[in-house]
Amino acid sequence: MTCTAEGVVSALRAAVAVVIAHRDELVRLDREIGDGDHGENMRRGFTALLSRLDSEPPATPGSALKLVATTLISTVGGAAGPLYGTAFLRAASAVGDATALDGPAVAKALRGALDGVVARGKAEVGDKTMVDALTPAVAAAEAAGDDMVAVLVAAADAADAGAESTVPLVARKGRASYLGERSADHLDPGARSTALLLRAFADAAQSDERAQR
Amino acid sequence: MTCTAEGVVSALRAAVAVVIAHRDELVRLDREIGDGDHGENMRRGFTALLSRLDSEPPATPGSALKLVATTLISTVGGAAGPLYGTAFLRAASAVGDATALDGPAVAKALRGALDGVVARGKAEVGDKTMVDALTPAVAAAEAAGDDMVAVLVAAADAADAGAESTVPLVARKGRASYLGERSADHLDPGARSTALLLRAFADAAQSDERAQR
Amino acid sequence: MKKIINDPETVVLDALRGMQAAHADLLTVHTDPPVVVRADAPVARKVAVISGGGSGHEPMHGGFVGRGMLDAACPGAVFTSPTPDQIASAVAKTDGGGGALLIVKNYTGDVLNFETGAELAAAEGVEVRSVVIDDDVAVKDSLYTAGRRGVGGTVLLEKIVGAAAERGIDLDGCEALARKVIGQVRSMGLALTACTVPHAGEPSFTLADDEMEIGIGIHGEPGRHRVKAGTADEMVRQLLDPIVEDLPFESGDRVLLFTNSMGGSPLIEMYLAHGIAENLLADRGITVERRLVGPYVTSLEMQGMSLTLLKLDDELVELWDAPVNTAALRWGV
Amino acid sequence: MKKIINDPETVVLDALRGMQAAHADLLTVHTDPPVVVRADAPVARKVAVISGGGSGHEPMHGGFVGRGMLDAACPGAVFTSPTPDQIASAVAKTDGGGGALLIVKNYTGDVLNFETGAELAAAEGVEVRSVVIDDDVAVKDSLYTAGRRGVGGTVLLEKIVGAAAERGIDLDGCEALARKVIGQVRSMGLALTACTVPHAGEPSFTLADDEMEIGIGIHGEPGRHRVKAGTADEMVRQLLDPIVEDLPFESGDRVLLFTNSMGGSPLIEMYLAHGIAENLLADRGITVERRLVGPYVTSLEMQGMSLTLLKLDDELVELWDAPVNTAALRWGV
Ligand SMILES: Nc1ncnc2c1ncn2[C@@H]1O[C@H](COP(=O)(O)OP(=O)(O)O)[C@@H](O)[C@H]1O
Ligand SMILES: Nc1ncnc2c1ncn2[C@@H]1O[C@H](COP(=O)(O)OP(=O)(O)O)[C@@H](O)[C@H]1O
Ligand SMILES: [Mg+2]
Ligand SMILES: [Mg+2]
Ligand SMILES: [Mg+2]
Ligand SMILES: [Mg+2]
Repeated sequence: MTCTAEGVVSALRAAVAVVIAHRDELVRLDREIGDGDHGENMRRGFTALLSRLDSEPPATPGSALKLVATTLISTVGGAAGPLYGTAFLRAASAVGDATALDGPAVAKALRGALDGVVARGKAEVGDKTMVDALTPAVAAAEAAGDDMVAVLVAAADAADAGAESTVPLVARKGRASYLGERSADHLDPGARSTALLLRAFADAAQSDERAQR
Repeated sequence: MTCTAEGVVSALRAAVAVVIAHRDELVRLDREIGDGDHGENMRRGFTALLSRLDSEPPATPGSALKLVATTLISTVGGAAGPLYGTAFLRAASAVGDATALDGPAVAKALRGALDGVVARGKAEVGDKTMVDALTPAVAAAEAAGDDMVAVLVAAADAADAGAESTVPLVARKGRASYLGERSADHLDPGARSTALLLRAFADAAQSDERAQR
Repeated sequence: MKKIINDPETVVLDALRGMQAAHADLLTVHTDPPVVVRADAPVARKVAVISGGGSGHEPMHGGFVGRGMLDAACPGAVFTSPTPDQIASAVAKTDGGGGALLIVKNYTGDVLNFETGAELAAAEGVEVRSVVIDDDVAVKDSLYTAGRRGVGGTVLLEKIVGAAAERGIDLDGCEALARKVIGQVRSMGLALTACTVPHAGEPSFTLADDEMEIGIGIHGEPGRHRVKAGTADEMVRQLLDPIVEDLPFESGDRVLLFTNSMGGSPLIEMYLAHGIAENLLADRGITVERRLVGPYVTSLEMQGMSLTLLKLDDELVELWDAPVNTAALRWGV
Repeated sequence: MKKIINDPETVVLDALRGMQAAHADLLTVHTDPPVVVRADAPVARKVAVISGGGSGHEPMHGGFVGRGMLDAACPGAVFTSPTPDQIASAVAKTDGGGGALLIVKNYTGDVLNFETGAELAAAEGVEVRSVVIDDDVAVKDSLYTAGRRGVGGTVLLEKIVGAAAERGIDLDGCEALARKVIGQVRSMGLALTACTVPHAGEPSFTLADDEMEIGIGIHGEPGRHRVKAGTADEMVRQLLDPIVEDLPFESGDRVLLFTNSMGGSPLIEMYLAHGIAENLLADRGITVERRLVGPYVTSLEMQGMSLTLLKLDDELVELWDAPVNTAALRWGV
């Protein structure tokens, strides 16, 4: 199975729902080691995305991803806005004008996203950021073969584990780093939102696949 | 028995101790229906009085009362400062140059005090102020005969009852009046401090009497 | 109780010393008795405009001492009226031959202490007048009560009378102007939290997490009634309606709108409330010509706000706009 | 959570509307995207000095927009960096041909959003420079962290650079001056209570009644460590010692001392703390030549304070004293 513009859009709609459902959780996580706005920042951005998906339906997977990027950049703010914005911008470049994405294309998009986040934020694995979720996700995606659904599920599973791995870490980037040692024993909100997004994409792809069978 | 300058001073020292001991109670009462400073205002004033009694020992009962008046006026502030100040000033005028006070002289002093408070504050019985304690105290003192100790004990007993009588009242004067109906069911702090002062004077006179027997 | 203080007993003097250090160009702090005096006092022939009251309302009054506003402020203990010797000392330090006008907020303690202070000053041969401001519409006024409190309107009164005195208006003129302002200024406040007087150690009252006190004064005293805390729209309406109806302010009136934080409520909320009040006044056909927004008449760390409306005419607008150079209000200089 | 707001989602826009109503003479508020611009912008040939950041720090930055300080401020959501389109719009509205200097506080979000905003503006042909202020000594600085935060020093930086731009200093000069100020300003803060972000609904942290957080930032985030709250003397020392030792400030230095309330702490406590800090600096032989005391860089209703020291020379003193006409800082005009 491959993923068309329609598939990307339905995955994005699923992501919107997940972000809204987890808004309070992300706020709480960010209150603990940040400034308490991550859930609201993401909700604001993805709510804006929803209305743009309705008013400007994208024609290709790439233009869908670009729409996500520009929307998040102009509505999220904070650290997450430019980081996720750049991630989706690079993902869009990676897929180019393709009308449908197979597994390797999705892996390439994820690789582009990770490169973008690292280029902007300069974080490494272990710094307790979204990079800790995205890095293993990309590796798993690249190892998962040709099936688009399998790639996304592998990425989501790895992102979950990667996010969990941030709990014991002492933050070295972002606002949580101001807490020093006290940032340990908390899940990083950005790593959590990355894992949530990837899970939403994987779930959407799986149910599309089921529907098509 | 009569009361000399020495007797007045020892009664005032007793009053200082009582005010300090009841500071927190008076603060609490004033927090409930006022602004929470009455106990501290009185403590400040009577602590200042203590050091002046040491440095400028008064020669007559009248000059002792005048010292109280000027000290309270310049250190207490709030409503209580000028009211108690005027009370002691008028009490001082009432006793004149007498070197010793008998029962009727004490009653006259108390009458002067009450007149002074009413002249300044324009409160009547039932307005929920110190006037509710002082008015019955004066009446009881005037009816108590010649014995100085009996006069003070009668005044203290009546002031206690008068202070208690303020509990159900709705305040019509002072800061508590801003509360309207909500001022009911609270003891008026100024009435309470008046009763405390008179009790301190009566107790001091009684123990002086015992000591002299 | 957590506060940035050393000792409840020395709070006022300790803060005055900091104020002196911060504003030596504007004012001189005397400590025995405590009086804050404008740096260039006495100003020859000018009416000395003097106010005072309990501390804990900062920047009122010390923050209003300076050219174009107060000649002196007498700070009492926290929430406690100053004593007569402070007032007499303020007059003595600022009288330049033009007499003194005392601006007194209507509280029993303030009125009585200023009365005695004025007598002491008059005995020294200074011509002293007093005006009593009582702008708080939350309090029922009656011959048989302590009457209305002086609250937010005090700032506007001090600014306007201060400007008149600076222009050389004489004591009669300043007194008449003050009475005119008092006659056309009205205020009301609400609290979301109580404050803690340092020497009391505990809050004056407690409010549940969904309650507010309507009609609070500025001394941490409870208000007239307690209601559920609603939206900012509702809060502003609950303050503005009684104010407008009291004077009353009417369609066609020109006003100054003063949106005041009780201290603990942040400026973002004051701007938000101010915007609502401007709209409500516009709906009533009342023209807001001047405004003041911020924490000017506070109750320590109390969260809450008050609104004040002053009816304007050309004379008052001109005096409001006149130069002022104090720690808290500064323009035109 | 009790606040004077209507809806957490519209707080910033609602407050901006009130700000517009209150200060129409000084500034113009645009809402799509949200930008506060000085009323007479663009000023021909002048360098446009632009800042911004999350809301909730009022009066920073909107209160500093006006002659002699900022040309524009970009308010983000509460405690959330503004977005690049706001920054680009601010540049477009204020560029008078002299280019734009962006004053950015060192937070990942601010730095990234301003970076993109600057790229967008440069693409429109405006010469844009950015400086990043990181004056908070509470944060350990290292190549491998987000680095120090920008806090209280931001006000001093904006005032001084704003004065230079107003005098016609060019973009190179303004940028060099900004870097000089950043190099010699240091700050540190503490909190006695937490604040509540409207859309979070609950306090960011909780402190026992005898605890304080040392080394807090301005976003309601917890600080470096938690200690028993002591006297004001101890608190001031806990802030001042690390500041002085960091630069270091030394005997003979001339400084500006800025005693800042985090919002909820009353002015009486700020003056008290300021007096203590002045004494401690005098003990070290450091001369306080200028001062600022009050709530200027706040965290909503948080109780607490910060201290900022800026090393002065004649140039900086003159620029500090230069006229400024904004909602929050006003003198010389
Ligand atoms: N330099 C960085 N690189 C990658 N991710 C980062 C970086 N800094 C912060 N983040 C991520 O951003 C998240 C916080 O986002 P958000 O709360 O929306 O922004 P802010 O910290 O500005 O309030 C963190 O949990 C972290 O995962
Ligand atoms: N007009 C008045 N006449 C007599 N007593 C008064 C009057 N007003 C107030 N009081 C007394 O003063 C007391 C309050 O004193 P205090 O708390 O020291 O002053 P303040 O009210 O200025 O804070 C009241 O409890 C009341 O007994
Ligand atoms: Mg955050
Ligand atoms: Mg009282
Ligand atoms: Mg009082
Ligand atoms: Mg943020």
